[in-house]
Amino acid sequence: MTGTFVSLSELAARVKDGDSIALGGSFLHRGPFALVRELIRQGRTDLEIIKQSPGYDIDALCRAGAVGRARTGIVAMEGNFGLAPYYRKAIETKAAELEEHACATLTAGLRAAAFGVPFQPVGGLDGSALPELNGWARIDDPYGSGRGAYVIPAITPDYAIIHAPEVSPNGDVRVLGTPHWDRIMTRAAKKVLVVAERVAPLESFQERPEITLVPGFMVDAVAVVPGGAWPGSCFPDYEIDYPAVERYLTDTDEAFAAHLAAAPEAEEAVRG
Amino acid sequence: MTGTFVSLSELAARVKDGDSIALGGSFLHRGPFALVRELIRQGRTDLEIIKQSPGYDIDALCRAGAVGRARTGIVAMEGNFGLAPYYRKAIETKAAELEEHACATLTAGLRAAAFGVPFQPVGGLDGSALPELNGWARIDDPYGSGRGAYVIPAITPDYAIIHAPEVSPNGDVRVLGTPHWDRIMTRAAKKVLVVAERVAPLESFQERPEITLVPGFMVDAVAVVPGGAWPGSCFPDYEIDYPAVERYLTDTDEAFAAHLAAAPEAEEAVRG
Amino acid sequence: MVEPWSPFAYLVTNLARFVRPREVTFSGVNSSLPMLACMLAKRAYDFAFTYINVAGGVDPEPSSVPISSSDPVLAEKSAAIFANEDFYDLCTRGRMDLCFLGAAQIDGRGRTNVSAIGDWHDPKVRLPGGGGGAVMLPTARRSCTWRTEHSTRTLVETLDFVTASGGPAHGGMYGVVTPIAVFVHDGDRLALDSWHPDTTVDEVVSRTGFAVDTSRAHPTAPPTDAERAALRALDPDGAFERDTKIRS
Amino acid sequence: MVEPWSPFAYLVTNLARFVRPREVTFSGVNSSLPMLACMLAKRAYDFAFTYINVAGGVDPEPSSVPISSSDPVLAEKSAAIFANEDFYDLCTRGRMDLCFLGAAQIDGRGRTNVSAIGDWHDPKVRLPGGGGGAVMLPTARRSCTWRTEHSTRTLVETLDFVTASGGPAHGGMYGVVTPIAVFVHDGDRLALDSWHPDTTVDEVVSRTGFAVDTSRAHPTAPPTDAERAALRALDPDGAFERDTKIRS
Repeated sequence: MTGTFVSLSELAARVKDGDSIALGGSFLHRGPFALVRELIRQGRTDLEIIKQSPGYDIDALCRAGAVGRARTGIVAMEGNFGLAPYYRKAIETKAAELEEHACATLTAGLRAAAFGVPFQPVGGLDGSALPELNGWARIDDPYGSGRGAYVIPAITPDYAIIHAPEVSPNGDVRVLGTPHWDRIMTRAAKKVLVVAERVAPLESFQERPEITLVPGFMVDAVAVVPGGAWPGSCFPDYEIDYPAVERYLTDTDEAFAAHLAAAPEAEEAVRG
Repeated sequence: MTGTFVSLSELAARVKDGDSIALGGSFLHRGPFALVRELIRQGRTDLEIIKQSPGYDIDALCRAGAVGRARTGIVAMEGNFGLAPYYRKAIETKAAELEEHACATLTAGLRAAAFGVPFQPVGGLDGSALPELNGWARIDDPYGSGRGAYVIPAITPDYAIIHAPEVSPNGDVRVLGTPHWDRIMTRAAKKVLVVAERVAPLESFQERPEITLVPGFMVDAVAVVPGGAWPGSCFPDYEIDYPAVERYLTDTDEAFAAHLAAAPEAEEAVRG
Repeated sequence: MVEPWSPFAYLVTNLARFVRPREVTFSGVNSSLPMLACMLAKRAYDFAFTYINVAGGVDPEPSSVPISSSDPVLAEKSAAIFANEDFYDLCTRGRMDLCFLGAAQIDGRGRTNVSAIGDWHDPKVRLPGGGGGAVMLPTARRSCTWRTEHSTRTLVETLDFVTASGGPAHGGMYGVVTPIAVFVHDGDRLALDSWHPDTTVDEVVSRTGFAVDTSRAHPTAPPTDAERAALRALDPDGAFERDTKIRS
Repeated sequence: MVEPWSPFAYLVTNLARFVRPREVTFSGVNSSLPMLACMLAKRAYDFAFTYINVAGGVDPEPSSVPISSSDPVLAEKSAAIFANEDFYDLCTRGRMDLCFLGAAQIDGRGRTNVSAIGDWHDPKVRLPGGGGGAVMLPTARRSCTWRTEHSTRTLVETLDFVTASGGPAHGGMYGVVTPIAVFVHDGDRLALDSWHPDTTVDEVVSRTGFAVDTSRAHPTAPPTDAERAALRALDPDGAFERDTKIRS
């Protein structure tokens, strides 16, 4: 089987207004940020964002008015940047709806989808107001242990979108360092889209198949975008570009436009 | 932290009569067979064996009268050897009790333990007689999808015992090729014991930490036993020794004794 | 003169014919014939499909054909290790197109017994157990099984125990291959799809323990040159053929 | 003359002092001070413990100290990647000894609000959310948090929203560190354990929004030479100290 390689704009075009998208990475690390910016350029609206720890991605999407609903565990720019300002404003003004999770309850919902079951028990939550807020049911152990557990309904994103340093020519995806939540996202979603730094030889995957996070047959399409996780990091290739994040946070339309124009994929985006 | 390295006999001595042990590998592949044989040499009895697809291991333990209970999905010698004869006899004569699972229901029980929840929903089982046989409860989706799922009670082995080609000096465990069910077993069990072909330099683990299956801090103790998965395979080091399996199957006490004496660890076992 | 179509070759070839383009097909433990069928399909058919197996392999290029269908050689040249938890989850969430699953007894509805001959609690023969069956048969889009013996002991009216059954979407095994026949599920029951050209419909019916609709059956299409060549390449000295204990 | 004990150094050092020998200790996202505390404990204390973090690192040897507490550098020289699903599961099954978890508001029972200031449905300030808190606080053996502001806005009588609370085993946060005080849970409520030598019990009490038992409190033991040296090595040019916006 050969992987389906498309341009970034074609990759973004697969996501429609109103779709739910699980975004890989965590905060400023290895997020599919080029794809996020391309969704903004294409004017997507009413997206449902599913991610345990989004930051720059959900903030930029909120800034562009692209978010209808957020299902998240913790949202921040991280580092020294604090709260994600446009996300915060979108929630406070009710421009976007929030389903507040603990990271592990979002994972539980994704696990239910990945495991093909309607609900997934999760540990903890004792005394938290989140179950009542979200209407999560508590189920007693039918086996008489006297214990129970809250169960989270299945969360099935329309797309899992992840950024990876390397794909094979067949679309196999390799990630180095932590996979963050990318593994469970790719198993829970209906379809998987990948933005990759580069195509690496098939032989390098065959030598260490244990590292492959997503086999190619599970991947719908790949766009190769060097630097695509900018202004975040992509281990082992590059670190966070903190000055760029700071410029992004300048609260003017011009600054946001300049930020989008300065992105590594901007040239291709103009072409596409 | 430094790993705890012990002799095979000391490793086996940690397992007591009546303990439940999850055994890694599958059929004749990468099973902790040296440890299994050492349990036999030490005369252990009334063990509960937890494994989706045991074969030689549970058969040998049944042959020695060491098994009180089996929780399994499929039991066979595999290859051209067919059924596991001493296991079969132990169940038919009620010398050992069987809790028959599908492989995935056993995994579900291990997942419940690994996730810290009392029960785990599992897909399928529709129309199977296994739920009624085992008293598994079906829970309707509290979120009104109209779907339901059988839930499996948590399965928490006293020990997960796995065989690996390589451990680091700190007890980190690396497996190449499929991990079979070893990952979930090591997360579900109270303690983890490892039999390894060899100690590899820490640096080799640090170079590719993504491959490490079990970090050292989760491992209770390691015994280094070259060839310890014999007569099974240990990828990438050696393949199945089919003639040895055939000799094992010779139905005399002498053949069994000769088999135990011919094992790679037998010399150490005599010493120990 | 046409080369005879041995029971072994008939089994492997007709299992392979259930493989479809672009699908995900799985073979598991204790499944030498499906393993050979998947490898045959890769060689003989002019379409792409994804072959995953219990050794973690994804479209592997094994350097040899192993006796054990879970042998690590089945992950050689694989670009990923798609291990047990992963392929089970793939199946239960509805993404597995075709599963090969073992059976000792099969009934007319396509349900299987792999647990015990006789009473489960007091078995005459304790069988291996169903492995993936009880979870995969209801959740895979299609499942197929095989028996090396076509008899009223293996194809039965009443199972001694229902290890695995169909799910909400379908009634059980989609396909069953024996040394003399191929059955396909019609949504309600297993129907005879085709019979080995060297046998007859009557023989198939008389050796089948459950009532079987034969109205749409036809002689099995003979092996193509590509199928014959592929099987010869996989089993050049006939070792698998000899090892497969067939009662035909 | 004794070097002054800065609020920043006080926070990091006293967080580090919650680390115990042979235990598994975790630091997560948005947690620069706990990250520094764990690294300080590794350098300053003469005992072994397992440090795991949200970057997947297990006892890493980072070549630099990152601004982001989830930076990949925190997995450098790690012999394993112990990723998100793994460390959450470790916690929920009861094997996590010490978790550092963020908080905006903390009440006297050790519960936290990280969700919203004001009504959750009509917030004055939408906060980041609790991340691991609601699941980890009840299931970890001990959890600790910190605030860079010690005031009746942060240490409150009544939370605006209960993001995370204690489980069956304990009542909430085991330890809380501020720029001027250390609280430890007595099983029922947070009690004052010690106060910064440059402040007074009265000041701590007056700046704390919940009623607090001070009967067993004492001045915080000054930093040891090893603790000072470790922090100096981790933050040689004071960048973290400057970046930490402390209201003391």
